[in-house]
Amino acid sequence: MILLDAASWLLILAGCFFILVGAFGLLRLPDVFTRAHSASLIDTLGAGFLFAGLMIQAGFTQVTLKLLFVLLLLFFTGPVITHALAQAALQIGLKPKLAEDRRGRLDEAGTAPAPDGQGRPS
Amino acid sequence: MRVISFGVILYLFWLALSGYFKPFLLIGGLLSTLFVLYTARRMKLIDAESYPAHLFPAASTYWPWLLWEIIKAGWAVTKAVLRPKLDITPTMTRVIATQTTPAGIATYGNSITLTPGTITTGVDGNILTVHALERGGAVDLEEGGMDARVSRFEKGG
Amino acid sequence: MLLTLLVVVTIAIVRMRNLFGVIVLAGVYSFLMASVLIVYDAVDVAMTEAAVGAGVSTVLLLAALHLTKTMEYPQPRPAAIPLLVAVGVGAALVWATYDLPAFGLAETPINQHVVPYYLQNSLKETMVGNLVAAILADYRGFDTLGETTVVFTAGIGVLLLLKGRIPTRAGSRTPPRDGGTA
Amino acid sequence: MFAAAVLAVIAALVLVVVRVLKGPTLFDRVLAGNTVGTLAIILLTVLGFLNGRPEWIDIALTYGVLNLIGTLAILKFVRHGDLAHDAGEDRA
Repeated sequence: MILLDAASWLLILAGCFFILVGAFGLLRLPDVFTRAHSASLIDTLGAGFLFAGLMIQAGFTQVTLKLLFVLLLLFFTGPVITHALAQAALQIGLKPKLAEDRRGRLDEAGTAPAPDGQGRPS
Repeated sequence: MRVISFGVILYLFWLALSGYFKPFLLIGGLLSTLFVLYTARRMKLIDAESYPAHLFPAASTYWPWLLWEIIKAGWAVTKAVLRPKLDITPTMTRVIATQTTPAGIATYGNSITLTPGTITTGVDGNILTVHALERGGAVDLEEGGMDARVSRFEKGG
Repeated sequence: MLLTLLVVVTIAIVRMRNLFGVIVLAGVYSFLMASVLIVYDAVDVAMTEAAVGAGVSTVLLLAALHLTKTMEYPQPRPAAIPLLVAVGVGAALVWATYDLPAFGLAETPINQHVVPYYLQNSLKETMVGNLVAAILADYRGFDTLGETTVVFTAGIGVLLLLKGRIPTRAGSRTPPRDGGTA
Repeated sequence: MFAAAVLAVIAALVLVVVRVLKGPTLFDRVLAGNTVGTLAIILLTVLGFLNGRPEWIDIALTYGVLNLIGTLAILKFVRHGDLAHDAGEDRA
């Protein structure tokens, strides 16, 4: 029992840690696209670990089930929002700061490369 | 068959969320389930894409795999954020999705976005444009490990 | 702490000129407000705040934005007299709160007349488990009906206003690059 | 211990609100605003546990749905300049 308790506290602490790191990254990183990575850290790892810890605390009850639903909701809506955001930002004409642009990679291999043509570093 | 199992799942969902087992509420839930089923059928929403019953067994192995990927990628992003010197290498690349159905490509794109460090920014046919926080994340995707895994998931394996 | 954040966000809303940014900030504001209300254990109010503030009003403000331009013009002259009036009224209200009895005191008038009656008899008379719902829908049924009518009429009015679409002229919308908080 | 979690979430909330206020572009604000919504959900759940009222999770679920609607509405408006845009026009 005490072991289970310790495990749940450990999970909650990990969740708090990732939430703080995500928020910190949101401040620190240089442009929208990189910040979106940091925000998805909160959505997935932060909320995931925290809710896992809470689930252990709640035991096998309806509360656990609802926690699972909230988590699933976050996991399904998170990528949709991030994708919509990145796509809208690109469409408006926001240029991401890049260290390397490999978007032209596929064009070298022709317009319709075979599926096994991928993975070749350009 | 598909409609009936969908209805059963909806009703169980309703039961789980309500948590009350009085006859009046049970019948109310049943009626609302039937109403939702009726409208969903009229709108032709219950098909293989929106209710992929054949994928449920495959999902039971795909989700744990994806969770592990998320944890690994998340740790990499955490390290990148906390490194005293901000030496991230944001990279954009394009990868080919080998899935055959639109739902499969959507699953691949969403899996990419769900793992921290990589975001699908655009879909054009079966070519996905991806923004990665680190160069390594982009190269990993180009090597196609996740793509193969999603393709396997799509075929029910 | 949360209240400080609320104040900061409010000031930012007032100062911002880009109306898109204002809408985003308004959504943030209502989520923060809902969190504050939850801390005060007013769950139903928090629910309404989140639904109306973050859900409906965002969509309505966007629909209104469709009819106007996205940048707000700067105020041509400083508004000293309105500022004075606002500060004066605010100070008067704060001053008036000193005459109010302490929150939750049992001997205050509000807790001596109808509240004990409601608490004792509402379940028997209305058979509604939730006391707030019983008061709103039973004892003050006509009052609530009037309120609902007003809200409904306002909703219809807003819908009619937004229905009359003007075709957007090219170039009438500036690209939503933000100018910062001016 | 739940109190520590609440403190951590509130600290994160402060950082994210700073990004909402600073955010050079609109998208920074939308992203941070969405994160504020997520953090509100988490805060609500943890507070429910702290006060011994886990049924607040129901409200957290509703918040999640509202957050999605608000953010997607803004993004769609930015992209198409219209809320009633038909996605079918893009596909054609």
